[in-house]
Amino acid sequence: MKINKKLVLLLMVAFLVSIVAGCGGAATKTETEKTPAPAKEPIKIGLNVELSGGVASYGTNCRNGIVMAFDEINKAGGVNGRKIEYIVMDCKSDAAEATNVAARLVQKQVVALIGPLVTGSVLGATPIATQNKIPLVAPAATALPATVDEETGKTKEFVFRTCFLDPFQGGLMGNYAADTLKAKKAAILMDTSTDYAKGLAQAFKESFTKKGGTIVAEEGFVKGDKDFKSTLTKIKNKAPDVVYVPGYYNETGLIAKQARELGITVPLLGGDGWDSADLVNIAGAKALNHTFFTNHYSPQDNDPKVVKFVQAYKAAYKTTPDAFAALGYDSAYLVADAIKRAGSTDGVKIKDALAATTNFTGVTGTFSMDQYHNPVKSAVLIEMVDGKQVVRTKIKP
Amino acid sequence: MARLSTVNLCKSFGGLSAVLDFSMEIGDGELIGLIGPNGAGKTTVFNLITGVYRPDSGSIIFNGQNITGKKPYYICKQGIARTFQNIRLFNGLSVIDNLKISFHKDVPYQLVSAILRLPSFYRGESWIEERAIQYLEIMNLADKREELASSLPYGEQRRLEIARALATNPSLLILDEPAAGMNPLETQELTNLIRKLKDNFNLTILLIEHDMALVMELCERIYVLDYGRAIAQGTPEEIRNNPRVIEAYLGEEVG
Amino acid sequence: MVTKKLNWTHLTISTVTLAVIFTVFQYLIARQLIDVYYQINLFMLGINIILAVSLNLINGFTGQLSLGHAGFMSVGAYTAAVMTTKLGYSFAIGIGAGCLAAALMGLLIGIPTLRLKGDYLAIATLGFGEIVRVVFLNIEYVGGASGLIGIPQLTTWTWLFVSVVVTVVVIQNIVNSSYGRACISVRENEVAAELMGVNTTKYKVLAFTVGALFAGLAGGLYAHYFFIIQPGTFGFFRSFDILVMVVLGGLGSTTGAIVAAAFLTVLSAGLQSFPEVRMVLYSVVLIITMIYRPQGLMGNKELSFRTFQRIRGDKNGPVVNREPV
Amino acid sequence: MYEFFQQMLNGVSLGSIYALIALGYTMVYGIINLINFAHGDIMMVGAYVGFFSIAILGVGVVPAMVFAMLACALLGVVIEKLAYKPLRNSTRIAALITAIGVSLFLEYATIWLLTPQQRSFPIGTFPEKNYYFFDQQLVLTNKDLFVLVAAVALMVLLQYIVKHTRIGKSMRAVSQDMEAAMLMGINVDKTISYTFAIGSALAAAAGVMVGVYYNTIDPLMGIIPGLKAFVAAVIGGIGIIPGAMMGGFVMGILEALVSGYGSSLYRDAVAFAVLILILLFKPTGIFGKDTGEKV
Repeated sequence: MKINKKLVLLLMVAFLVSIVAGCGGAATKTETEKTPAPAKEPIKIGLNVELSGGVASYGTNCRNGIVMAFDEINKAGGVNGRKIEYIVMDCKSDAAEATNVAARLVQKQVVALIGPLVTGSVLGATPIATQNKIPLVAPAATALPATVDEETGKTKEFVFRTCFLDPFQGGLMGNYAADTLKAKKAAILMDTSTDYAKGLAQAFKESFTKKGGTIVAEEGFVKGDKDFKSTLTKIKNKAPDVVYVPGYYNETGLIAKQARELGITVPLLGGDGWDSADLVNIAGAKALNHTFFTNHYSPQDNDPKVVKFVQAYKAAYKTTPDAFAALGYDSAYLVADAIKRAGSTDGVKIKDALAATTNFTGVTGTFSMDQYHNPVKSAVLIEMVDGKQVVRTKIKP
Repeated sequence: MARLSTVNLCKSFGGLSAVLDFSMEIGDGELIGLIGPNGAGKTTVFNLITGVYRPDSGSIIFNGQNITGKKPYYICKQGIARTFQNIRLFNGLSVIDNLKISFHKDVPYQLVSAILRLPSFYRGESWIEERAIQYLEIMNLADKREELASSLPYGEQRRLEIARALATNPSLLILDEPAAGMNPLETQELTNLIRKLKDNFNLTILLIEHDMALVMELCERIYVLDYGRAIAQGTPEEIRNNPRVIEAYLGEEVG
Repeated sequence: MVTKKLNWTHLTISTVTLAVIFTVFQYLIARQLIDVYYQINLFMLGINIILAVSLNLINGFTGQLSLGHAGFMSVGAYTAAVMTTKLGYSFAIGIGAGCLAAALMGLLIGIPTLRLKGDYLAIATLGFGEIVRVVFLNIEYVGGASGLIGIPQLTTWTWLFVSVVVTVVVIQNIVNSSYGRACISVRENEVAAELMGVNTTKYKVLAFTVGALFAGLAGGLYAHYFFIIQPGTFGFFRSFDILVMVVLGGLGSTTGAIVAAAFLTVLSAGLQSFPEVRMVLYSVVLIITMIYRPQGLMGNKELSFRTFQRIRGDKNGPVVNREPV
Repeated sequence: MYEFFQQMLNGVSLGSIYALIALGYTMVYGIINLINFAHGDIMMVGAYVGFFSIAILGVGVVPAMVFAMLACALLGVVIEKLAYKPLRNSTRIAALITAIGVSLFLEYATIWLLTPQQRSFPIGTFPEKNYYFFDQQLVLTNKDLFVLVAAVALMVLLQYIVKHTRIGKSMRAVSQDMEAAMLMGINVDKTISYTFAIGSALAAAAGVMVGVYYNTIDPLMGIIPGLKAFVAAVIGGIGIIPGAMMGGFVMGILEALVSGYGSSLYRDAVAFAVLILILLFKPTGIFGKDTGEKV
């Protein structure tokens, strides 16, 4: 078979033209109309949570809290006469996976997204939420850029959170170290693999030095590290009055244990990442004496709402709820509340309702949303005493 | 002029001398045999000449150029080609592709022409293919060109290895036990083939062989190695009657 | 076997087929007939094909086991993203810089480490991948561990499609040339290759550099599709994912690599909610493949026009390589 | 000055852990020339067996270690029979890929069955004691001593087995030349099984010790120590038993010094950089001898 060479060239040119034309085509996106669901159909809410990977225990506990809240809401008759159907998916503690999961949940026509928990993954899922005009509530993303674009300073329209921010709790601890613990010299040992810990360290440093303290050492570790003795030896030789250890319990527990072994007896301080039943298992109760951390709530709180939540959670899951369970629980109620106030399942209307939240009462405190979609709420300061959490102070912003 | 000369070559492995003070001179167009008992260091000499091993001391001069310690591919480009004691074909490739690799050192087009499929690529490929087929025809393998090298019978694999070496266009061909595993008939054919190649391609040939009949019939001169040292050299007649050679081969009996 | 002349018939058929595939998806995407989730998987598929085909040049054709492909990918991803996000260059320049940076890295790593053989090389490349990851982890300029965020989504279907086609064509054209045969000869028998005049180090470095270049391309496209890149995304597990594609598809078969990349991308998406199961399945597939079919599903065969001719019983079609047993 | 000595102590105790894992690694490699990538994961399985023995059966550390060693010896033999034996005559790359497959299989099967959650040994599993010297400037724990003594003891035991027992002689014969060993009437399969059994038992012992030492275990705990131990084995000259020990100490001390005087964040990168440098300039390791390739 003979083929005309000119014809082939023509075809190739046509192909190239179609590519160029395609470039133009991609820009013209058409809005797809969503047909409103009949009233009796359940409202779908997507849970994009870390059930495996590095922070699996946060995701799991948070999911438990969310699921418990939605079950309670459904038992009480649902929202606007409709039941809530939650779809749970695992984002494997990975930002790209979080994007993928968010897209999949959107495909399943959820009206709101809860999760992911950690800031990095929230950043991954944000574009999907924004593009599809579906609000995303991040229960535990405490780093600044989760809701605010750092470069432009603009609030991200569809992203909200239910936790306080890193500067708040880090600053709180800095003040506490200087004022109450009377520390002059502090060392910082932070998990450099998370924005969260870095943000905390920064805020701590600022408030502590403002009070006249000095930072004598700034060291880092990476998630998954097990041996901290060399770094701790280095810190010990700087003779600090306190050591601030922002990070997550898997590592901070080991750090507390190894620090005490090396003879570092000064107070160790941390953030909400310390909150886990495993912390005591890893470090041992003795090593944790003389340690303090900031948190969203404490199960020891005698506020009736907290007591009721803790009881219900214990009945359902046989363990004491940690802060992530509490934040998940609050996030679920917040979303339900916003849908009720919006009177609609339209993403934009829910978003507006979320932004207008005032005096919402949850187990982690009563709060209103500020213009940056951050809740204005209080924190608790907990001291570990023989393996038990004891609330030292409750601090309003 | 000497085609190849080695001067006081030494190579040891972990304190064990494999080749010691080995000197050899091969004239243009000669057909030389290298014999010796097992483990005498014959293959090591080949590996030194072709650059697989770097000698501990001594030098190798080829066509007046010092090639001591040069890389094998460089030495190949200078005109030395070899076969292996245990056949080393590119088993997963077809017979013709085995040969085409030998032409790569003279590849007549750039990588860019290959990627863009420029006319020079097609010209170059046809040149390579024609040449490859020529060599296959000489070695009587042309009808097997698309078969996998590993699927050929043993004798043909040996021939293919020789073809592949020839295709690099050498002036010195080194054959490491070419008759190993062949029956007397095949050996006879091989003897004739080696003669024919030597004449047709104007080759100098150096070979290791255990088949004494072949060596004595074919070689003009013979070097004998024992424990890494050259113990004798000369015409087949001289070697046959050399008492040291007989001792080396038969042990203490004669001595 | 290489065709001696440009075959216009085959070229026409290929061009038309590609144009049709391109246009269909372009239409579907532009009209939003396939939703975001499927689009993500489509893009992941394209990126995986680039990765698998380029790793196949190193592992499959040249026979050098590299466990650091994700490292090259991350170099490309970070370079491209920094160019567009931080320095304000255009996407094309960013992608180009990413490719070059990755290729340069391949060259730099390749020259010393390729002296190593077999498993030592594998371990060295694994070490390289980890070093790259740790370095990115500690550079604040690119966001440290939390990654580089706010990368614009510039990877369009056109970019992806053209990149995939270019990758496959370039690598196929290299493989089916004297240069490719030199690479294959290294795999088949390094000593013999060297003695037949092939500068084996040069071809190992060539394979590494070209493979790294396309890994960098995949990285650049990845960064500009998923908005965010983190050092953790390019760890050993991603290198492993790519390796599974190559091994399953056939070490030394581009078609095999493409098919396996497609199959595993779809499988991975299907097993979204069961990540452990996916990894268990992958590892079992890998072990079983190695035991029962170490040459992979396709072996070193390619699916091509010739195969179709043979299936049709075309008498003029030459005999295709029989499989090694 | 005390800081330096403390760092050396830290390095030695970390190094003993690497040495423990590296012993098994190097032995398997020395005998069948296979990088058993799964070695670190067998260690992890050992740690889990030890954990369950202690947490559920309530036994002490030593019996837990025995259980773990027995279980992992069996596991090692099974892995060898199922995954490695069929590949004994294929390419090294195929064997290496399979080993990677086995490694991931163990990791993710464990995650699947036991969740990815970190677990901690019950407090008091190991009666801990700290010894302080020079006005608390230098600290040594009994855990450090335990690990160090265990590593040395196991090394001596292993050296004895390889050098002076019948099975050890078979192992050495197999490592020299598998075919010749077979012709001399050595049961190669049995020898390799024993090699895997011993190597895996060592890994299990290391796993329990790592678990007790750090008090926490998780399904992915074997990856990094496994790789580091491999580096240690390479530094010491792979296949050489005392070399693995020394390599472990070198790695441990190096890491302690990098963390103590540089930045702990580059610890892993430095370990791998050392690996690459060693491979490039002295691929046979510090104690290894050069052997040429046979052509």
